[in-house]
Amino acid sequence: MDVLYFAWVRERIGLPREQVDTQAATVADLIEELRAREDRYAAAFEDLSALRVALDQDLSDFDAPLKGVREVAFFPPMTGG
Amino acid sequence: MDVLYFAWVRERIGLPREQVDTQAATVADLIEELRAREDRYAAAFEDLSALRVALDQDLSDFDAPLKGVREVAFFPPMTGG
Amino acid sequence: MRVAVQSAPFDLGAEAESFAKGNTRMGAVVTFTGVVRDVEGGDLSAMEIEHYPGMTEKAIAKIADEAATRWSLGDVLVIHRHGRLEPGERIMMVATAAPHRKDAFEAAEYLMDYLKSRAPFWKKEITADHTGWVAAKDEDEDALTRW
Amino acid sequence: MRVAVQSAPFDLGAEAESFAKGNTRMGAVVTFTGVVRDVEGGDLSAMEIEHYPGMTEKAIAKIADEAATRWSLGDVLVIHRHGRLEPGERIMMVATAAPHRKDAFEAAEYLMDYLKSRAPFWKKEITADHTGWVAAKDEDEDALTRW
Repeated sequence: MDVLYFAWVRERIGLPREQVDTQAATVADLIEELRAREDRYAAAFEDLSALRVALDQDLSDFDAPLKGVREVAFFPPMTGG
Repeated sequence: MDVLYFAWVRERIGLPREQVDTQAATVADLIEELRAREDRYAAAFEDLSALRVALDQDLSDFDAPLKGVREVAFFPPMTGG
Repeated sequence: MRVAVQSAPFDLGAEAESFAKGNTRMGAVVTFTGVVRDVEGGDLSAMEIEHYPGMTEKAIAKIADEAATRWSLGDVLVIHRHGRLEPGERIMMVATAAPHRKDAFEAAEYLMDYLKSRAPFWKKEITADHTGWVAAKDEDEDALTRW
Repeated sequence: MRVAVQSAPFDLGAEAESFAKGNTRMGAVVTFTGVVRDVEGGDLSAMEIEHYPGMTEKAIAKIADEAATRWSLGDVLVIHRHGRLEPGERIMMVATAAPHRKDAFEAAEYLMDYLKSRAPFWKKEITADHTGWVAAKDEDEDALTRW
């Protein structure tokens, strides 16, 4: 699955996107896996209340299932306009 | 004093402005005088709820005093914008 | 602040551009443009707008001044035409510039609500077989209670 | 409806003019333009706007579609820039056309409120001695509860 990072999530992790091979059932499970990888991931996912997630380019929730999802994106609250 | 008429008030009375020599104390008194003149005035001032008045180019009320006023204007509710 | 009451058409694009250009320290610019719509049935041939020269400019300036006391505004523009207009022509525009969008939006709506019912303009509709003054709408008067 | 996500500047005057020209059967046209303001202290050298290509266009189209179901609208335009912008430059604009002013205003405010917090853009401020991501404001999230 493609995992994308934007804004300071991208900066903390140090890359804009990567391929992740995972059996995680939900977004929260995927986050646990990523956190366990390295400090930079742990730092990026430290405070979930400061994060948003999109599944296949639609805003979603941390408890959403990942089945069938091809693209997951993590980013801070949006500041457009 | 100058008395001005706009929109259908002007059309009913048949002129846009005139000089009126009056001792009327209030707008309501002036309207009574005008009404008594001719049918076209009576027609224009038939329904006061459909009329507005401005004294020296400021919106005012029918019970406002006319002392010191140089220009009185009668017109229907405004429809700008 | 600029208030223009004129019979000539105005150039919306040029006005919007120049208004925004003069307010680059403001974060938000809102414009409203009113257009002569065809009436129900589609046979409006023209609209005639009468106004009260002298009072019109004063009344608009007073409305704009009041808006400037209620909201944090950098600038206000009001252009309102009078005379004969055809369907599709632009009757008027307002523009507001403010540090924040809420002020710019609310001030523009306030200006519109007051211009509708408190600036001395009267509209007459001319169709193929009828000529009549547009009646003031209760909803326009009611809109003022919001402020 | 037109949605444009672009790094190039846009011409506010030309966009406003052409949007209004395409909607002469609508009585009301509202535009909102967002401008890069200098930060407190006045030392902003640039703003960088990151976005999520693909999702951005979809998210904006969804917001515009929702606006069209809530209000009687003739047309909607959204232009949003990304990349590097300097103070005074225009970040984005929305335009709405509707038969009546209330719909045009409310739809434009709705679009702005949702673009602020639900379209995937992130702003970074660059000053002489600091670079930092703009934090989302509670008031922007709260603004959504209005709708």
